[in-house]
Amino acid sequence: MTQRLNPMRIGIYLLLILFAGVFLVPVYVLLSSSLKTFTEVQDLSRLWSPPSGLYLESFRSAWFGIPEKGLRGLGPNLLNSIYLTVPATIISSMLGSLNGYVLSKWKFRGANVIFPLMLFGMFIPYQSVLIPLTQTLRAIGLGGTLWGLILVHVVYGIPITTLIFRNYYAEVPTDLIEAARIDGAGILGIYWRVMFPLSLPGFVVVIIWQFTNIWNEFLFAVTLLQKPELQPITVALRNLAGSQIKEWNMVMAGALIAAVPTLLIYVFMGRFFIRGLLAGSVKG
Amino acid sequence: AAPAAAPTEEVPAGPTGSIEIFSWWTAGGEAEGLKAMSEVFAARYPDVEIINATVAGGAGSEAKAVLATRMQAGDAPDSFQVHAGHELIDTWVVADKMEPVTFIFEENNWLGVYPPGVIEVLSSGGEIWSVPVNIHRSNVLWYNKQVFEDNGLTAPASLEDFFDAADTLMAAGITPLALGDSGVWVDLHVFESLLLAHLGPEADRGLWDGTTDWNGPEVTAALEDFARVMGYVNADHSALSWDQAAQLVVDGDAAMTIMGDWAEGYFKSVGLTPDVEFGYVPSPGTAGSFIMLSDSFGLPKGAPNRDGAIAWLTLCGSKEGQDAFNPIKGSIPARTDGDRSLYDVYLQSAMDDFASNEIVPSLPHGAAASEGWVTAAGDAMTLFVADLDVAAAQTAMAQACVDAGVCQ
Amino acid sequence: MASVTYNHVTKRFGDALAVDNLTLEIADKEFLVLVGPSGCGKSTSLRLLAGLEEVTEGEIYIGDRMVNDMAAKDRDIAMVFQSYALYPHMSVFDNMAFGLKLRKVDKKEIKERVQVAAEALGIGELLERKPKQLSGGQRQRVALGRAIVREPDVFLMDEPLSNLDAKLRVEARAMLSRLHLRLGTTFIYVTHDQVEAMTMGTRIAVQSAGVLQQVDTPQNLYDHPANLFVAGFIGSPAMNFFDARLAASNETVRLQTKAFQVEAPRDKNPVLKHHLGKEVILGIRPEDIHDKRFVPVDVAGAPVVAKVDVIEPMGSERHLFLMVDSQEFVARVDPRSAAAVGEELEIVLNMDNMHLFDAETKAAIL
Amino acid sequence: MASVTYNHVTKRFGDALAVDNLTLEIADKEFLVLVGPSGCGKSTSLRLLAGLEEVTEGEIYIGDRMVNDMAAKDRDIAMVFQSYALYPHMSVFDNMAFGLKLRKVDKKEIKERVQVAAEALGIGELLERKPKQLSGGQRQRVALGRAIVREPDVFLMDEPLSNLDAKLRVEARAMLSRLHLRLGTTFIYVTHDQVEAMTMGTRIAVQSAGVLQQVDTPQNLYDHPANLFVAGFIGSPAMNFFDARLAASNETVRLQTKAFQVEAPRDKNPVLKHHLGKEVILGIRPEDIHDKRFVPVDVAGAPVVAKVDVIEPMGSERHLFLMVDSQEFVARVDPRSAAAVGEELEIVLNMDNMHLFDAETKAAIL
Amino acid sequence: MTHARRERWIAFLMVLPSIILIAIFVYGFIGWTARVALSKWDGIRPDYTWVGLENFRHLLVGQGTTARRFHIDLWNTFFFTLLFMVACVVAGLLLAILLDQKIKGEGIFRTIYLFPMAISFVVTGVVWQWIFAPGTETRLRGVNALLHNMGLDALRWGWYTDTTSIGPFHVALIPVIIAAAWQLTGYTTAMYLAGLRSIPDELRDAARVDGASEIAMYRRIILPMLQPITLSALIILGHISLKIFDLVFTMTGRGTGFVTDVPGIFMFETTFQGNHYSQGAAISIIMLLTIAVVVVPYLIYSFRREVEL
Ligand SMILES: Nc1ncnc2c1ncn2[C@@H]1O[C@H](COP(=O)(O)OP(=O)(O)OP(=O)(O)O)[C@@H](O)[C@H]1O
Ligand SMILES: Nc1ncnc2c1ncn2[C@@H]1O[C@H](COP(=O)(O)OP(=O)(O)OP(=O)(O)O)[C@@H](O)[C@H]1O
Ligand SMILES: [Mg+2]
Ligand SMILES: [Mg+2]
Repeated sequence: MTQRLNPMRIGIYLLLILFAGVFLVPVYVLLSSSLKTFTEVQDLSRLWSPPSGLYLESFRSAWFGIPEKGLRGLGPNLLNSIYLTVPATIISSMLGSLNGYVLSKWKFRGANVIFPLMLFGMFIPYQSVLIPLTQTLRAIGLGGTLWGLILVHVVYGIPITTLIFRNYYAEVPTDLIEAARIDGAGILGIYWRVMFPLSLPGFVVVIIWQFTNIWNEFLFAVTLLQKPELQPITVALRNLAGSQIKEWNMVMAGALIAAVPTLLIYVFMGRFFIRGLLAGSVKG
Repeated sequence: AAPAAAPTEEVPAGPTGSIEIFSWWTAGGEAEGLKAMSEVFAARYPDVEIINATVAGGAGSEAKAVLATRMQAGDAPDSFQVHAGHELIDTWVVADKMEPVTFIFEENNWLGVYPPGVIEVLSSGGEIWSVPVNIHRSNVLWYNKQVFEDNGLTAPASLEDFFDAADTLMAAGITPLALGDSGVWVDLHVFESLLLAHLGPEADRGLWDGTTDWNGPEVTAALEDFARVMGYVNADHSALSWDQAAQLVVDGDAAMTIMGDWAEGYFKSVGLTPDVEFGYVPSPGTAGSFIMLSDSFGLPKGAPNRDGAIAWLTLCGSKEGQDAFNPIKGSIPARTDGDRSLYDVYLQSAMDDFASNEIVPSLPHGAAASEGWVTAAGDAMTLFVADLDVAAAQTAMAQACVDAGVCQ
Repeated sequence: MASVTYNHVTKRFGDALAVDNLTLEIADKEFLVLVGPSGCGKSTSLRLLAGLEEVTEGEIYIGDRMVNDMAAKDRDIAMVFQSYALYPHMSVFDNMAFGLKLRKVDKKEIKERVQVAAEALGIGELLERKPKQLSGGQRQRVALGRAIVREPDVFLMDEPLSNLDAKLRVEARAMLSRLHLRLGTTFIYVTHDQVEAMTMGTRIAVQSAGVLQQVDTPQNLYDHPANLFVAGFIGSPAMNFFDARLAASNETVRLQTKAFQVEAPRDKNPVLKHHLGKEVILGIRPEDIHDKRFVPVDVAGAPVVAKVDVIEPMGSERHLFLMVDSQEFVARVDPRSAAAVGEELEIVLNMDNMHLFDAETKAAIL
Repeated sequence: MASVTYNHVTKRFGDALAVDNLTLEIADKEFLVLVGPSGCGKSTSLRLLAGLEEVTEGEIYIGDRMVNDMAAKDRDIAMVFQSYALYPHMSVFDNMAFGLKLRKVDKKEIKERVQVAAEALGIGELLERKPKQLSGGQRQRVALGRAIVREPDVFLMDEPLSNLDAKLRVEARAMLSRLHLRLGTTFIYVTHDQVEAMTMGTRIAVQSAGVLQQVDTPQNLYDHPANLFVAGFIGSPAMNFFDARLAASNETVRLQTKAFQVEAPRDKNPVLKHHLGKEVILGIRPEDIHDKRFVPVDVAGAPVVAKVDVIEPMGSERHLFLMVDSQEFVARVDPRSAAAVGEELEIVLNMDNMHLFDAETKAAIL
Repeated sequence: MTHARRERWIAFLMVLPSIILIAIFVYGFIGWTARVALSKWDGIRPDYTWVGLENFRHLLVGQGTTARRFHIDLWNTFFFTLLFMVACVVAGLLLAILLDQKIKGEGIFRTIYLFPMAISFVVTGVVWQWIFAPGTETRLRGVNALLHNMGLDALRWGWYTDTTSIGPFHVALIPVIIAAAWQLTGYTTAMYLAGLRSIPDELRDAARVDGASEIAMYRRIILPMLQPITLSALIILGHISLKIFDLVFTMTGRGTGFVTDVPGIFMFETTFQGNHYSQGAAISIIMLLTIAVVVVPYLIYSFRREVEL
């Protein structure tokens, strides 16, 4: 209603800023730690103090590693993460989109049973499937390969992507589909020419969700990929910390590096996020 | 830089291809040591490429999950790091996943250069199951020399000394013992020193084969002392890791900490010098005994490149390999013929003790008991440090021994 | 160009009967309007023809082809939806060209046909715009254009004007009529608005609860409704109904309602005398009820006194909501009528245009 | 119960002028309809009064209270929205009771008032239902009911009938008129539909592009529009306009349009002669154009020949879309008129009811 | 085959790959896990010897440390889930309502609130561990140091090192809940914001005209209308919290006296550390059943609602 600056609105802004501050506290810790030296960062009582100087060495070590000390950097693994996350995100989004399309607009007999059964896949604790998972992947010849891991992320992404897309497509008027049918398009033609181009907001939500989860996922990655040159950045990040002495400044620097791509996704796609949620997953 | 010395051990004929070496040495001195050892290997076997499959997290954590999952899927690495002793034997050997490596010991005439106590830990059913690369000592008390001097104290030899010193320090407003048990094993680590102090080496070893009664009065006394010790530790112990606890000693906030000798690496990494800024003695009441743990490599059945793996194991057990690895890692060689000049003052003293002391296997580090037992003991300790209920803890510890199939 | 035949077509959704045994022949080039209240099965009938629903029983023919098992895209029909169903991500041009592209029509020809159709509809300037950037009326014309360029055998429209406001609707009606004349294609048009039905249809099919009630030209439907439902549905304000009983005295037949008594014109006696004593329903259209002061010269009817309840001035006429006892009815009178609310007004019923229905079967008697 | 006064009220949204210097007095108990095309500022005017928008300039009074700075909740008004804005999570009863509960009216009284209002609107049976479970017409009545129970000083309604279909709209109109009479409260009603305006308003205010055009009773507005806009807006089909020039020969004044020439009735000469030679716009309502064969006895007018373009039968009348040269216009003729599309028809313009506007100022001359 | 049947076949074929994958990777593996849970697989080598519900008995009604730990875990999960959901919903709703007031810079605030979701639990766990490390009286750390500097010493406590419990509720869970809520509040905020945006303005106007103050409007109109969103949010949050592992594992681990232990950690440790595979599988199955108890009613609910539409 009113938009003038009154005490009420000032209060609202103050609250928002306060919350933003609280939200940024851990980020501050992350950032300042990454700029500290090892001795500084070890001293937890100086947690809040800003770094004594701009010690960028941690970033360098995290990125390039220290080859002479047997420490691998994150650099090559960042690319692995991209090779992993991008196809896995795209494929699972596409599958979700296809499923959502079929399950919302072309219900065949049994579709109403299949959907909840698919959804339930979202809820299995992943630690408990590690062993059959590795065995299955080996059996189909994908053990230890990036494609195996992509497959895993695709499979466990199906429930959530299907859910989001199904809800999203449920809001697309059925009239559009019928118009396209009369115009001469078949089930696939309608998908490609009508539904798919309309799916941007849905894809944004799904991509943000999937990208974040796959990018940050650790357990599958570490169990399924043995070759260091294939491992994604999360595994490499964990490896920055030794088993006995952990150079947290370097780990934090690495964490920041590892968070950059997801952050970029948020910044560039965030605008559409609410819109996508509005159209889709909100209905749940 | 690979040492130029000619190989002293016999080399299996020309292995080629690549070998995958699985370990949790991803960073720090251990990674650097591994790297040094790999370089020696590369010089010796130029045709074999090492795939350094490292997973952080240490035994019992992610690395173990990864290894177990892979082994069960029939996807064994060529060789993997494992704590020597029951962690290897009760987990992998009983599961028939390992090949004995006795033949490597025999071919290289190592049986003479490894102390019998070590061979005993490595053996089961008349076979040796892994090649140790190093030895760490568990029962070490580290202390801040300045703080001790300021309070007119000397390093405590017995538990009575320890508690006296602790009282003095408390009065001076200094935390007597720094504890950082955010990792569960730390509680067990402290406790095993106390057990040794009360039982002595002979009875202590008996705990792990069922000959010493877990319900006995010495165990009770050890638990009671542990409860007493908890009165002298920093209040935020469960928020700290062992190295953060060590930092308390560095800063002079605390005077002592009981930790394995990898702590020396930490003190050095923050710029302290052994015997100058910090001192070390065997944990109170354990002088003359050496609680050992050892990182070793085994030969899994179905290793894709068995010859390469054997070459690797041969190097791990060699003097050259161990002298490349240990000075950097901060541990002592498992062999008795290490080149002392390569090691610092603390490690030299450890080498001396190792040669002369009674060897006792370590519980939390896989040498003394099966992983299931360690886990159960850890659970009991987790509860104990919270409620300090001696009777309950002793029952639980005894039960753990029964569940492990060792006690009746 | 083609005729369309529904042959005993039934459609069930689960247990629900949406279309009940529909038999209807639509000639080539006809503008048939399917009209009826909401939920009566109009859309379903149309969608069965379009191939968007499957027939449960019966056959549908387009021309000579039985199309029951033919996919929508092969039926050579075009359809305009109530929501227009424009593809939001495509420009107006692409919307119109979509069907042609799918049929692999030559690019140049597509361009030409779209251009021609767009010009004819007055949206030639808008081809580059997205549907979002169009007003309601413009969107409606794009939807029409999309159907036109296809040059289909049959045009189907499902309430295409419902989303327009009153002014635009009047214009669009005339435009559709002209379009039908110009294209000479069969149009089948669904609406629940009897005004649209009357003004555009060459014939009107009235449906109720899945059942076809009557098919005829607009004026015939208005003048000779086959039953009570059609009589009440066609015409606005709706025909007034009075429960009545026929009584004869001498040569005059009288209609006795609860509220009043009127005489039927003599010329209707031959029919009426078969129904003497029966329960009937008398129907009088609002325009056949006059303010006594303004009765047109050629009308001679039965006088009644009624109370004025509500007055709706329409400018060129007035609607009076009248009451006799508790019986309500509407009259459409001369705008000069000065009746005031609450007044007891003398009115005249033009009995020459009276309708009569059987109270039991609801069928028209007269 | 209260009067409402807009005193030089202006509302801007950023740079956009939504309401321009509106001055309007609405008497107590009046049913004022605010009508105009889409986007002309009707809703904004209403929302300013409701307190949902802030006035940019000027004052608004309800009774004697200046309400510019009063919150919506304190203004003692009730409003019915186009979308009805029923609270979807509340039952019909709770929807209606909401305003009373907020005002801490006694529970028993709430129940009574809701019951009474619901009965009056014929939704007494529905009180337990959720809005989702209601039909459009029922929802509309709930929205009304919610306003009624509040017994407010002023009733505001923003296109409350737009979402109803034609039949229901006709019924709802009469219902609203009756309601107004019964409640005796000030009603302010916004619509873009001139039929609603004509049929319900005691007075109508016509707005265009933020500016008030004319305020008068429905019949006056219809018979004497103040300017071209009002003339074209009120009435359906709309008044026909012809660009014309006035020429005099002897005592007759002739109107020359591009298409035809007609004589003005003599009695209008005193006014017309002031405008001789001027560019004017002739306005003839469709009902003043008759098929020559069916001219009512009391009409004597000017004959013209026109081509029939489209015919819309309405049952009780016919709308003919006619053409003379390229000039299109509409006639509303007797249903018996047998004119066919394409035919050259002789028509008669009833010049007694002619309107005339200044081509430049668009103001009415006659 | 009629065109309609053919198209239904194509439709089915389009989802068939997903169906097969889910059948194997979800239901196949659940079946496998269930089988293991009924066996006495104890050690690296698979041992499918049938022992019935022995493993479950051991966990649920046993006398030893195992059952003690598992009971603590179940209570911890219960309180963690409950408080975590409440925290996310309340904070998310509050932020969404604040952001819905036509705020300048809304995009920036939204990004800040969403940002934590972008960082891996594995890293944030460590950061939160530091932040809530209490330190000692002589050397305060983390939040306690901040509170001390602000003169709020009364609010200082041992955070996740505190082994106090109120009934079965361990107060040490509070910092873990804060950390988890920090990570997911942004998501609930976004959901609520989308929900608020989907409520027509006319409803708010109607409430205002009906005499509602802004607060009354939110309380009586807006909040009830957001209920379906709350339900969706609860499901998403619930399945995350019931499965939670990484965050707790890196932040506090099991905690002294298992004050911050959860079934996910227990399952992981007992399986991969203790080699008690069948016991781990039994924990998984119990976790799955718990989730099913929460989720299946939801699925039925949303399914019903759709049918109703
Ligand atoms: N897909 C469907 N599933 C179940 N019932 C349906 C379906 N489509 C329509 N119906 C039912 O069939 C009947 C006829 O519906 P139809 O849409 O044909 O009515 P209509 O005359 O077009 O009504 P309206 O004027 O409201 O559009 C209704 O009772 C409707 O509820
Ligand atoms: N909140 C707003 N912000 C900016 N411009 C607005 C706002 N509300 C209305 N307008 C503009 O003010 C003008 C008048 O709008 P208003 O809604 O009053 O028209 P209306 O007569 O009610 O139209 P309609 O019949 O379409 O409802 C329009 O040009 C509209 O775009
Ligand atoms: Mg319909
Ligand atoms: Mg409006």
